[in-house]
Amino acid sequence: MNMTYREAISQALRQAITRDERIFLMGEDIGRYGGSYAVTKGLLADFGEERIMDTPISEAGVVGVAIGAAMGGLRPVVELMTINFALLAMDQIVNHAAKLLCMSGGQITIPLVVRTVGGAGRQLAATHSQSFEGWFAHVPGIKVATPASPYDAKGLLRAALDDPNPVIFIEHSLLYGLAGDVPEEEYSVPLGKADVKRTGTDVTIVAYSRMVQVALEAAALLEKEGVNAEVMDLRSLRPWDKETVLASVKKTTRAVIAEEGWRTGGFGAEVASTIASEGFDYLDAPVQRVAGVEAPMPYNKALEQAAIPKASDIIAAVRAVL
Amino acid sequence: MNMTYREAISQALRQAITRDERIFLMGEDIGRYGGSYAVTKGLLADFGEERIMDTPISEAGVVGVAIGAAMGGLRPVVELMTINFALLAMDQIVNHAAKLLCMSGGQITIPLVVRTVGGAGRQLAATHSQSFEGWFAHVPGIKVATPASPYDAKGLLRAALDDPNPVIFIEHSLLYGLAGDVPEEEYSVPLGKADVKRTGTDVTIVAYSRMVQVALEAAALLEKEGVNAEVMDLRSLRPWDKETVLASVKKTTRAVIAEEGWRTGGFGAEVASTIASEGFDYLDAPVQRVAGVEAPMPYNKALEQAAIPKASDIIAAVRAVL
Amino acid sequence: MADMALAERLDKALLVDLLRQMLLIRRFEEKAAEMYARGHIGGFLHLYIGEEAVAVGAVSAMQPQDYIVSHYRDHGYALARGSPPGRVMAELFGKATGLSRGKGGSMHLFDVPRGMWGGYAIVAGHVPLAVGLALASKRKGENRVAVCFLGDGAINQGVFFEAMNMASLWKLPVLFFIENNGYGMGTAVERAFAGKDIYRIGQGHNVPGQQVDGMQVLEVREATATALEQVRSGGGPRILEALTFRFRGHSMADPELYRSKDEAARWMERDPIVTYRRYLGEQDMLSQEETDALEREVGATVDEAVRFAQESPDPEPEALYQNVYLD
Amino acid sequence: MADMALAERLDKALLVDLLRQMLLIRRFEEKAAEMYARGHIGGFLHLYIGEEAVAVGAVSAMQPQDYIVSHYRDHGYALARGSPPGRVMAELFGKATGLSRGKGGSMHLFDVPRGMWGGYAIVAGHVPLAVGLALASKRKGENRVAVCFLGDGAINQGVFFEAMNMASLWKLPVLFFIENNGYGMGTAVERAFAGKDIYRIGQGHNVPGQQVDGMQVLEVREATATALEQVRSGGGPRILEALTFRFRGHSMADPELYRSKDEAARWMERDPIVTYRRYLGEQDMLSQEETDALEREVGATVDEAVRFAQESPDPEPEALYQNVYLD
Ligand SMILES: Cc1ncc(C[n+]2csc(CCOP(=O)(O)OP(=O)(O)O)c2C)c(N)n1
Ligand SMILES: Cc1ncc(C[n+]2csc(CCOP(=O)(O)OP(=O)(O)O)c2C)c(N)n1
Ligand SMILES: [Mg+2]
Ligand SMILES: [Mg+2]
Repeated sequence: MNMTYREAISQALRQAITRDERIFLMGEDIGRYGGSYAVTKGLLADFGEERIMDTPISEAGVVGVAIGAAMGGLRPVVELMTINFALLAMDQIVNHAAKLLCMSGGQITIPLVVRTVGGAGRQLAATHSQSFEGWFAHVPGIKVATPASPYDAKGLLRAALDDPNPVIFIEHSLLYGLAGDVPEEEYSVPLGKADVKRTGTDVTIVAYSRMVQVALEAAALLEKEGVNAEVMDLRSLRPWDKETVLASVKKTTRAVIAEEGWRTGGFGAEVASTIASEGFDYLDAPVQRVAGVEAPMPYNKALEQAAIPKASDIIAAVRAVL
Repeated sequence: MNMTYREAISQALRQAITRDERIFLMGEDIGRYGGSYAVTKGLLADFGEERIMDTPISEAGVVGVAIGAAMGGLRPVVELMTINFALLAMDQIVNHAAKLLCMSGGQITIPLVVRTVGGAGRQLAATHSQSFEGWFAHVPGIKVATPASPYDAKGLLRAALDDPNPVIFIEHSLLYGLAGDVPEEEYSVPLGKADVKRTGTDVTIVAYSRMVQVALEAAALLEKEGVNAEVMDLRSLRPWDKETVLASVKKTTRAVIAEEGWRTGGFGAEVASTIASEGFDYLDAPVQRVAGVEAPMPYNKALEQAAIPKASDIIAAVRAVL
Repeated sequence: MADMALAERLDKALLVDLLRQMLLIRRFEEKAAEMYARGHIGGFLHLYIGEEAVAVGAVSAMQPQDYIVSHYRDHGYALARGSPPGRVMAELFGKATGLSRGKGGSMHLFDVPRGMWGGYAIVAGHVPLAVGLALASKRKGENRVAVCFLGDGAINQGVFFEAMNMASLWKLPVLFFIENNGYGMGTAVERAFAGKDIYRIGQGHNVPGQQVDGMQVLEVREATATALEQVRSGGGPRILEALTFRFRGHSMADPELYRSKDEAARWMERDPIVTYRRYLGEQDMLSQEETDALEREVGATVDEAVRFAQESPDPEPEALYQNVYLD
Repeated sequence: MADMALAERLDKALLVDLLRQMLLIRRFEEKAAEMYARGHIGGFLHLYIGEEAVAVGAVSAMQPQDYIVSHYRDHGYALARGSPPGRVMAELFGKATGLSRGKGGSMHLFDVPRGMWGGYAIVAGHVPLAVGLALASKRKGENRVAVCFLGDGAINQGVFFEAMNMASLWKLPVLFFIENNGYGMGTAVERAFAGKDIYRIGQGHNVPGQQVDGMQVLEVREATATALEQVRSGGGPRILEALTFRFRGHSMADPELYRSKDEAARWMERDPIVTYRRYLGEQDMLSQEETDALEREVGATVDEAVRFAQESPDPEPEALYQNVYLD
């Protein structure tokens, strides 16, 4: 079936709630309001307030309550309205969700999914346009999914819901309208397996989330110049699929990493450094990183567009490695 | 004068409070209790409650109040008891301190110093042994200092206090007892200038905070094997001194990065990736990264020691690049 | 309207000016909505329509040196504080001449010289900032009160309590002005807040509170003046809760499925502008001609604001790198 | 002691057992302090000495299925809940046989099979966890109450209010048990909390509260039982504040500059163990011989706990990589 990224996630949630009575959703305005990105629209009417819980505006508390509910045998799916507000819940995610299994010597398990939305491009300005997925990927004890397509969004969400560990599931607001083929039935896309979105021989472009689309756009343009780019979607950042990336670089001998967030200390550094070290003997050129401009995101549209990586930035980086 | 890292910071604070009446300290138990690491001991008696403010246990609120006080023309120095609790103040630091200058079009300035303590090694277990300096270094709008010696601690703190931007000043609990020569008078060590702690020709070891000491230890041992290592202390992570690092790698052609925190997405990835790309033509071997084991820190002493990088880990990495 | 006594103590010029300000906010926002629909304004646009008596009443009771620290629904405060409508509109357009130089947009209006210390888009995140400003004021002996405007939804954020506790502990000059418009996005107050009365939420922390009808500008003004006096005299922080209603959706994207047309209609009968204008008329303070003139004046101001915004330049491309750090 | 009426309703075995538990905690911790000084225990060690009546009274009123979620000063809860002293001591030693397999240490005692759902070292961070457990209990119809122990200092963390609000909003079976020992580290309650009464801090959120003398085990037990009954019957959360005092420093490193010897001495006169033992003697419930036997029994238990801890193995080196993720 053809459906959007938004519909794919919504369907995954619907099927999960139907299938497993432990599963329930919590979040700000996911019920009556219908979800601020309309992902949960209609679910309250179908499943009721016990399964679709509107919460107060209390990010730390809500994530903490969800962790407790998971400890108690339920399977909460929290929606944090945007990743920017996840900063308020950082302590709960890092100090509790990620650690209790270990710190309790294996007695506590936290089967929790935190859905949230990252990225810029809607003129929401500095506090509402950020990308913190790299931070979550830094933390042992949690997993991080970053779907870039409707198919992956549905399948990765199922994998997250089946995972006995806490998973941070990071959607991108500019992808909600993206349509693609999605099976009606449930299926799982494993965390930790990259997807080669486009095969190529001249350069490997590694991306995730919305930058996959931008990389594909760049690759299409590069093709016209006779450059044959391989585009790789990491799909999840923790675990991340080093092997597939390295295999691709072995073939192409050149790599470009594209991410939307700030450059310094972005997840791209991890990928680039890994390629540069473990693929040292493959590389014919230094790895290039494409990332967002290091400034608080401006409201003004032109400035915002200038701050976000575009296909032309990726193309320039590819040219630099050729 | 010979004094400890703790005394150097304490003296810097004392001199600053004496010199500038806008400067005051806020934090949990910095006054009557004397500071949980005794850095602020004695200050309350000498400067009174207006300048040395004990606060409730409210990290987010305290940092937010300090930001507001800075907006209003004071110069607050907040002590966050440990960097682990900084997670609770992440929203205030990232969404306010780092952004208001820009978001207000230059109308708001936040001359704020947040002192905190990172690192492991005291058997404080998973929630009290973390290293988040790389996260702060990711955020445009703030600066990040990571002093590794008494001299630098005092001088970097003065630089932070003179800086019109918010500075996160990250101490290390295992360095407080480290002694060294420190001038009695005030002086400034600029943010963004690395320090070559030891010159060498065979390999560049890049470190910061406590890992500088560990790297020096490794370098001393390597010398006995005839390996001549250059040890570089970054001193600050934002800005960080790429130029000095690259110049060293140009000379040595080999690089090892040592950091205490978790490997994936650590600041070491930024440094390694930069060396590998911008120093591509200098390198005779892949850059090696030494970092903490990716697990919540165990309480058990032997396990904890196994999780923290040691001189032997750095030596092994150096051997791998030679 | 029961506030004749209030009105009698004010002169006509002021009484009419309050109406003018409310009208300005209303027309300004109606125009902003139009500009949004036409694509001149991006991002989130949170309209204040229906709540004008709150900003106008409260701000009119403040002294020039006082601080406004507000949430993102902030056009009303800036306009009431005297920010040039052209520069406010220019900010909404993202122009270089905007209040925040086009960097902030609707949710982040800063006009520091006029005491507008910002709109903030992290719910309740600005509350400790206001407390910090109050701390600076007290420490410097400045006699400046920080007035922190926040929504009903914001009181469910922990940092509100943390900040209020410190303000009370240290007896700081801050007024927590809670604009209770019945909903935080689509969530009704009683579905988000377990307490009965918002204005009493400070009792546990020794912060007295009071409630005022947020649809009556003179009552808001009077209650704010009283609260500010108490706060200014060193008694520590207070809470003022204004009961109001936003006539429009939460933001431009809101389908408003969560509340009934009836409820909205009941509140709209109490439109703060309509009732106040009628009242001024009844008091022989404002003739039909004067009303018409006011409308024309405000209309011209708004048109001029749009023209200014439209004709203003975008920020230079280098602006992206400006004000990230101060040298 | 005014709780004769309370005592009369309990049988002697139970009354003596309460004393035994308090004694066990006291002797256990005295020994732990010794082991810390000798370097067998690392990290932070927060002693509970002086506060034993709280844990013992409260836990004795709980039902087996109920949850304990506590702060880091947690030895008392674990021991009162029946965790084997040897495994508690082994955890302090960081041994593989420890309650949390040596991964948690003193601040993180987990004994899930016995309803000890953890000690947590982020001040107030555990409060929403308790609320979440209560949510699970209610949803699953389990009749389990979550008892969340927290300190006076913890109520200044915003997340406490966020969690309490949700608990009240959704009428969840959770008891917020606030152990007010007068200080959060070196900060006296009145220097950190602007309110007058901690037990009333829930009023604004519709959470009733009560205060109890935390130095009297039977009163704590009775007050807890009553509160638990109310919570269990579906009335929503409640607060119980116990007034107590820690006889030792905040942790082993505390120079205790912030409080007077006098203050400590006054509280020590009310030592919960001494007064309760005297009371049992006066009631002819406990002879000197029985007391001595109890001391010997407890002493032997503690010695055995130390022996067990000492002889237990460290975790295998591979343990570092275990339980990071569940497969
Ligand atoms: C920390 C945080 N969480 C969530 C949001 C999304 N959000 C924006 S406005 C809003 C509702 C706020 O309601 P209220 O405080 O009542 O103000 P009102 O919009 O009614 O004026 C929410 C949930 C946000 N901006 N910040
Ligand atoms: C979020 C956080 N901030 C600070 C600390 C450091 N700290 C540990 S215990 C403590 C005092 C807590 O006092 P209280 O809640 O009264 O408990 P008590 O120690 O008196 O039992 C503080 C500040 C912490 N562990 N977590
Ligand atoms: Mg509202
Ligand atoms: Mg206490």
